[in-house]
Amino acid sequence: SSSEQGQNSEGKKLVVGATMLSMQNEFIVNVADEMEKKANESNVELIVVDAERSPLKQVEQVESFIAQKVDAIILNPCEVEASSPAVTKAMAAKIPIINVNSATSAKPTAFVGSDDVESGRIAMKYIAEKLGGKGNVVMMHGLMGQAAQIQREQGAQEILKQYPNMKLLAHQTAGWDRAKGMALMENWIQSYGNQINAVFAQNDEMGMGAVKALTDAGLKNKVIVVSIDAIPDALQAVKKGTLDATVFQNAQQQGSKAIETAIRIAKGESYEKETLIPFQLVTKENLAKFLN
Amino acid sequence: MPNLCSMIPTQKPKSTYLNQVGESYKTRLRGLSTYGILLAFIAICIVLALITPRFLTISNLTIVLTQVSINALLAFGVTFVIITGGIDLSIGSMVAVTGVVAAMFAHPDTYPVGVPLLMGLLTGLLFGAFNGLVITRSKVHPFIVTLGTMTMGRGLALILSKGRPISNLSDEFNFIGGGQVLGIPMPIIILIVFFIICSVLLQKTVLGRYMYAVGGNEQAARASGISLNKVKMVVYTLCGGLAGLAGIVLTSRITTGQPNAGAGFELDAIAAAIIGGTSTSGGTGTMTGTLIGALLIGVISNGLDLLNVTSYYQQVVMGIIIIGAVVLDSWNQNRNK
Amino acid sequence: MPNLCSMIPTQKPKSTYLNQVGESYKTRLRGLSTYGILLAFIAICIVLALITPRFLTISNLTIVLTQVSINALLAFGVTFVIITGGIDLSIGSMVAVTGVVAAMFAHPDTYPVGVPLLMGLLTGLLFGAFNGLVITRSKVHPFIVTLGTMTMGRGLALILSKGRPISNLSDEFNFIGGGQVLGIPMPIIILIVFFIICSVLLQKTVLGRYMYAVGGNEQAARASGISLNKVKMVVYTLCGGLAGLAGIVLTSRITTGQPNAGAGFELDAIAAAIIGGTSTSGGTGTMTGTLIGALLIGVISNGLDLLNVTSYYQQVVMGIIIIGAVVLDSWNQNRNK
Amino acid sequence: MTQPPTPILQVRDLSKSFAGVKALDNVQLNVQRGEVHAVMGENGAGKSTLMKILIGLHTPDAGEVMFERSPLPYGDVHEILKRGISMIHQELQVVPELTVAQNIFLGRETTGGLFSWLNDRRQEREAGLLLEQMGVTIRPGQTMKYLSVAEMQMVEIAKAISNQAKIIIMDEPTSALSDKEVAALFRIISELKKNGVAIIYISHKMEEIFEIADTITVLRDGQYIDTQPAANLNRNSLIAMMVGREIESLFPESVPRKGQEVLSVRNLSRAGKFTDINFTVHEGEVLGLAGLMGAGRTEIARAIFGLDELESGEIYIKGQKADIHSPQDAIQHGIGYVSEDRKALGFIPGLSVKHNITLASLPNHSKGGLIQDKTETEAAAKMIADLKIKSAGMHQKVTYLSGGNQQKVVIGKVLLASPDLIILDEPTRGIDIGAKSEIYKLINRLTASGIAVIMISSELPEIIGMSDRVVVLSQGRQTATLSKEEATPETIMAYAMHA
Ligand SMILES: Nc1ncnc2c1ncn2[C@@H]1O[C@H](COP(=O)(O)OP(=O)(O)OP(=O)(O)O)[C@@H](O)[C@H]1O
Ligand SMILES: Nc1ncnc2c1ncn2[C@@H]1O[C@H](COP(=O)(O)OP(=O)(O)OP(=O)(O)O)[C@@H](O)[C@H]1O
Ligand SMILES: [Mg+2]
Ligand SMILES: [Mg+2]
Repeated sequence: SSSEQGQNSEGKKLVVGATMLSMQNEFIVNVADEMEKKANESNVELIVVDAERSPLKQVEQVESFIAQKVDAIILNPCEVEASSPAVTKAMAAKIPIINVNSATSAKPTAFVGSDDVESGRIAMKYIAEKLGGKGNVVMMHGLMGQAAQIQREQGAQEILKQYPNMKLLAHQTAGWDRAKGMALMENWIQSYGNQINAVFAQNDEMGMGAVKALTDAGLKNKVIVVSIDAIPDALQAVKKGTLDATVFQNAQQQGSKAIETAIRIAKGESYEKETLIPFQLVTKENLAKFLN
Repeated sequence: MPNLCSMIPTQKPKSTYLNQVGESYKTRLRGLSTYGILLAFIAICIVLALITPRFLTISNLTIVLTQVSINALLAFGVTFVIITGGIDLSIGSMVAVTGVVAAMFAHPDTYPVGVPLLMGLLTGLLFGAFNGLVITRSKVHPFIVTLGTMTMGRGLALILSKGRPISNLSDEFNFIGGGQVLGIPMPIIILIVFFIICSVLLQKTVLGRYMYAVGGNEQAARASGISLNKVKMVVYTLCGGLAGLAGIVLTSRITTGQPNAGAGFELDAIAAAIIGGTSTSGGTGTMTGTLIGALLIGVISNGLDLLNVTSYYQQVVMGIIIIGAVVLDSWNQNRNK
Repeated sequence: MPNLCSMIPTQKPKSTYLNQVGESYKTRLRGLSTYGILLAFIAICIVLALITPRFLTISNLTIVLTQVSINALLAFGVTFVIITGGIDLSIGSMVAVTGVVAAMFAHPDTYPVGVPLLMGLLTGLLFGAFNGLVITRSKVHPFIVTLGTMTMGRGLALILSKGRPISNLSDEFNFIGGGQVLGIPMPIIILIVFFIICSVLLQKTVLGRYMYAVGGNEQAARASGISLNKVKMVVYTLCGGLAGLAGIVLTSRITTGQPNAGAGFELDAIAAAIIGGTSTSGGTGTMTGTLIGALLIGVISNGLDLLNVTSYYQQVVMGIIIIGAVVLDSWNQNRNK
Repeated sequence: MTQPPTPILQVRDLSKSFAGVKALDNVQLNVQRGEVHAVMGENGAGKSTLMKILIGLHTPDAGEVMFERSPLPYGDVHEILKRGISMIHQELQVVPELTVAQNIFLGRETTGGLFSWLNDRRQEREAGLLLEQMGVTIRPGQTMKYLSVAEMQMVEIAKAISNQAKIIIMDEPTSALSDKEVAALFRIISELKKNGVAIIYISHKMEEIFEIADTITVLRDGQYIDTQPAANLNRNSLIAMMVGREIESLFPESVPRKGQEVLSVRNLSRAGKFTDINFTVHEGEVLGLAGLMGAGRTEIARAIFGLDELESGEIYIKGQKADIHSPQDAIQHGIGYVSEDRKALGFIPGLSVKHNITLASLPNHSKGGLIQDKTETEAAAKMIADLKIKSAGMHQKVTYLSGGNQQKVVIGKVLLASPDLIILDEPTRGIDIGAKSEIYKLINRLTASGIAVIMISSELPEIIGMSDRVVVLSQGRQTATLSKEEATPETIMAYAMHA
C-alpha cells in the first residue's frame, strides 16, 4: 500500500540524497522538481543539494551522503570522469547510487537518462537536412571542458563529417549564457554577415540569444537556429517560428524514474539497470506535444 | 592611537621656488594618465582596423558600444566606490536580482512599463544601501561584506525566480535594451546619459568632491567636517542603483530575467575602472577613464571574435592585452615622473 | 635664547607609565582578534551539533576537514600575499593549470608518481613567479595583473587539455587526494603538514618577518634594507606553489585533470584569509586565523547540506553567517578598544 | 698648518633631479670622523634628498660619493647599512604592526638555531637594554602603533644607533620630541662623538645647531652655498646664508585686543588622557597650551573639536552650551582645528591646493549641491593671496608643496570656514625659519581681526613669544594659568613638571 511505500526493511522512512549538476539550469531544476514531487508521493525523504557545476563539490556531497548513511543516492553528474569518484565511493560504502541524466565512467548501480552525444547529433542532423547538406554553420559552445559541451560538440561533429559540403565557419564559447550568446552572434554577424546559413547553439539560452541578435540584424529569416533543452522560452520561440528547432529531454520522466529506481533498489526489489529516455526533436510540426 | 597615515611617507614636500615650473609640468603629465590609456586604446583600435576591415564599420562600432554599455554602467558605479577607497563585489549579483525583479513586473498587460523600471532601480538602490549600511555600521572591510552580499544576492535572485528565467516581457520593457531612437540603440543612449550624469556628479558637485576627499585621506576628510558614513552610504547606494539600471538594460536586451545573469561582471567592471586609472587605494579616478577602460575591454573582446580567435586563445590574448595596456601606461607615467 | 636644556626635567612624565599598562592590555586583547573568530566558529559548531546529530560524528568531521583542505591550502598562499599588501586573483586558474599539467603526466605506467607531482608543483611555482615578476617589474596593481593572469591561466588550461578533462590517472597519483594513512585521509595530512610549514615560515623566519614589514610599511621596509621585489617575488611564487599543491590534491581527488576546475576558488580563499583576521591593507594576519576562516566556511557549507537547506537559501544563509561572524568579531574588538 | 685628516665621507659635485626639477645641483659635503656636521637650508633645499642618496634610497644622476675611500654602492640600502651608515628619517619609517624590538632590528634580525629561526626574545632583551641606556621607558614588546609619535621617534633613534654605524644621519630627529628627549638625544650624540662616530645633523631649530654642531654646510634651492665651522657663525649670519636675506625679528609685535569670551571649557575629562580642564579664550586673544610631551594637549584639542568623544565636562561657545560630537558640529559652532599631524589630519594629498582650501567650506561655494566654480576659485585665490601660499598654481596637488606651504593650505582651509576660534596644534613643526615667521605674522593678523586662537606648542620660545596667556598642563592635569608677564621659561617648566 502507498503508506508503506517509502519505508525500508526496518520500517523507517527512506532517505534519498540527490546531488544536482546546477540548480541554476532550468532543465535540471525541472528534473529536481519532478524528483521532489515523486518523493512526496512515495513518502520518501529527499535531500537535494546543488553541486554548482563543480565535480569536486559533487564528490564531497556524496561523501557527506555516505556519512549520513542515506538509503540511496541520486547523482546528476557534472562530469563523466571527475564525478566518477562519487560513484566509486558510494559503491564501496554499499549505498546504491543512481545516475540521472548523464553518465559517469564508473558504473553506478543504475542509470536513468539519455546520451548527450545523441542530442548533438539530432540537432546537427536537422540543420544538415534543412540546408540540403550544404552551407555554412556556426556553433556556440557551452562552458568549455564540461561534459555537456564536449558531448554535444562530439555529436554535432560526427554529423558534420558526414556532410562534406557543410562548413563550420566558426565556433566559440558563450558559456551557456543568453547575453553572451547574443553578443557573440552580433560579432559573428559583423564578421560573416550573410555567409552564415545556420547556428547550432549547445543550449537554448545561447540559442535564444542568437535568435535575438539575428532578429535585430534582420537576418533571422535567412538563418536557421537550432539549440538543445526545450525550455519553455525555446518552445515559445519555436511556436513563433524564430527558433527553428530545439531538442527535448524529458525532465519529468528522468526525475520520476530516478526516484522510482532508487526506491526499488533500496527496498531490494528488482529494477532496471538502465532506463534510456530518448531525446526528441521539437519543431513547429510536433510542437503541440511538448507545450502544456 | 597615533594616526597611522602620518607614518606612511607621502611625496616629499617640494621647494617653493625651484619647482614651480617643474610641478606644473608634472601636474600636466599626471593628468595624462587617462590620456595614456586612451593612447593604448586608440593603438589597439588602429591595429584591429588594419587587420580586419570589418572592425571599423559604423554597424560594428554601434554593436561594440551597445555591448559595452552594461559593463560601463556597472563600472561607473564601482568607480564611485573605489574612489572612496572601497570595493563592491556584489554588482554581478545585483544585476541578477534587479533583472529578475524588473522582469517580474514586466509581463505584458500587467503594469505600465514604469513599474518594472522603478522596481528594478529601487531594488538596486536598496541592495546598495544595505551594503553601505553594513559597511558603515560594522566597520568590516567592504571586500568581505560585498562578498557576502554577492552570495546572498545570487541566492535571492534564484529564490525570487525559483531558479527559472522569467520571460514573456512587454514590448515597451524590451524597448529599453533593444529599441532604437533616431537609429541609435537605447543602451548607447542610456550609456551616454549616465556617463554625463556620473561625470557631473563626480566633478561638479559637493558630493563628488567629498568622495575624492574620503578616499584620499579619510581622517583628514573627517576633520574637514565631512561625514564619512554619509558619503559611503551614498556611493554604495549609487553603485547599487547603477547596477539596477544595468540589470534592467540586460534583462530587456535578452528579453528575460535571468537569475544567473551577471556572474563575474564585478571583475570586468572593476577592471574597467582600474584600467581607466582609478587607484584601488582611493582618491583618484575619473568617469572618462573608466569609460575608456570599458571600451578597451569591449573592443578587444569584439576584435577577438571578429578575428575568430579560438576561444581558448581568446582568454590568453585578453589577459595579455589588458596587462600589456596597463603596463605600458604605467611605464609611460614612470618615465615622465 | 635661554638654554632650554638646563631646564629639562630629569623626572619622566608619568603618563608614559600609565600608557604602558593600558597599551599592553590593549595589545593582549588585539591578539584575541583570531580568538574572536574562533569563538564564532565554536558557536556555530555548537549550534550545528544541537540541531543535527549527524554533524558531530567522526565521519562527518573527517569529511569536513577533507573538504576544507583545498581551500585552506589556497588560503595559506593568499595569506602570504595579502600580508605583504598584495592580492592574487589567479589562484583558481592556477589550480586548473597545475591540475591539468599533473594529470598529463599521471597516466598509469608512464612516469613514476613523483613526476606528475613535481610537474604540477613546478607549474604552480612558475605561474606564481610570473605573477611576481610582472607585479614587481611593472608596478601595476596586483589586482589587475592577477586578474589578467587569471584569464590567461584559464585559457592555458584549456589549451593544454584541448578543452577536455584528462582522466585515466594512476592509482598512486589518485592516492594523494583519495588515499588514507592510518585511517586519516591524505588531504588532511597534507593540510596539517603545510599548515605547520606555513605557520613556521611566517612566524619564525626572517622571510616571514619581512612579509609583515613590507605589508605594514613598504617604505620603512625599504629603508631598513629589505628588498621589496625579492619579498614580493617570494610570496607570489609561494602562493603559486601552494595553488599547485591544491591543484594536485583536487585532480587526484576527482581523478581527473579539469581545465575548468577552481573557478571562483580565489574568492573563497581570500574570504578565509580575511575572516581569519588578515587585513587587506597588509601587515597583519596569521595562518591559524586563516585556517579557522577556512574551517568556518567549510563547516557552514557542510551544516547547510546536512540540514537540507534548499540550495538557493543556502547561499543567502552562507552570506549572512559570514558577514555576521566578521561583524561580531569586529564589534567585539571595537568594544575592547 | 697641519693637513686635515681625510674625511670619512666625501661628496663631490652631486646632482639629482626629479622630472626635470633639480633637487641637488653640484653639491659638496665632507664629513670627518667624530664631528657633528649640520646640514642647513630652507624647506625643499635638498637636504633630505642628499641624505637619501647617502643611505641608498635614491641614486644620484651625477657626481661622486666616497665612503671610507671607496665609492658608495649607490641604491643598495642593505649594503650601505652594512658598511656602516645609518639614518633617522625625517618621515617616521616604522612598521606599525610590529613590536618595538622587531622594528629596531628590522633588516638585521637576530637569528639562531639550525634553520636560523628568529629569536624575538633575545631581540627584546637587547632592545630593552638599548632603550634603557638611552633613558627612555618604552616596553620593547609593545606593538609600535600604540606608541605616541615622540616615542616612535625615540625608537627610530634607537634603531639607527644600534646599527654600530660609522656615520649616523639624523634628518630632523627632534621635530616630534620635547625638550627632555632632545636632551637625551644630545647626550647620546656626545657619547657617539667620543667613539669617533660622525653625525650628519639636520634641523630647523637654530638653538640645537649652535649647541651641538661642529661644522655647518648650507644648501639653498639644491645648490651648495658654503661650509663653515660652527664657531665662525652666529644665528643671523647662518640665516642669511640659508635664506639669502636677513630676517629681523621672529616674533612680530602685536597689540592685544581682548574682546568677548569665545570658548570656555569646564571640567573637561577623558579617562587616562586629561582631567578637570578649565579655561576660557576671548576674541583677539592667543591662549598658549604648554606642557611636556604626552601632557594631553593634543587630546584636549581633539576633544573640543569633536574628533574624540568627551567623557565629562562642558564646552560653552559664546556663553551657550555646545554639544559637539563630530568635527562637523565643531565647525558649525565656529571652531577650527589645525592638527599637529598635517599629513594625517590636515590635507588630502591627491587633491589640488584649491580643492583642499575649500574642502571644509564647500557648501558655501555651492548651490543645490553643485559647486559654483567661480565662487570657489575666487575664495581659494583670495586665501592663497592672503596667506602668500607659494605653489605652481592652485591646481597643483598639495603633496608637491613644501611643508610650510602645506601648513598654510591647512590653515587656509580652516579659515575659509570662518571660525571664531582656531586651535593651532604645533603650527610650526618641521617648518623653516622663514615660513615660521610668516605663520607668526598670520596669527597676529587673525587675532587682530577678532579671532580667538589656542596655540599648542612644544617650543617654549614660541609659546612665550606668541601667547597672551598660558595654560600649563602636566600629566593630563592643569597645573597653572599664567599671564604674559608670569610666563617665563622657568615658571612654565616648573609647572609642566609639577606632579
Ligand atoms: N590616538 C591615541 N591613542 C592612544 N594614545 C594616545 C593617542 N594620542 C595620544 N596618546 C597618548 O596620550 C598621551 C597624551 O598625548 P597628547 O598627544 O595629547 O600629548 P601632547 O601634550 O599633545 O603632546 P605631544 O607634544 O606629543 O603632542 C600621550 O601619552 C600619548 O602617547
Ligand atoms: N621623490 C621625489 N619626487 C619628486 N620630487 C622630489 C622627490 N623628493 C624630493 N623632491 C623634491 O626635491 C626637492 C628637495 O627636497 P628635500 O626633501 O630634499 O628638501 P629638504 O631640504 O629636506 O626640505 P625640508 O626641510 O622641508 O625637509 C624639493 O623640491 C622636493 O619637492
Ligand atoms: Mg627634509
Ligand atoms: Mg600634541
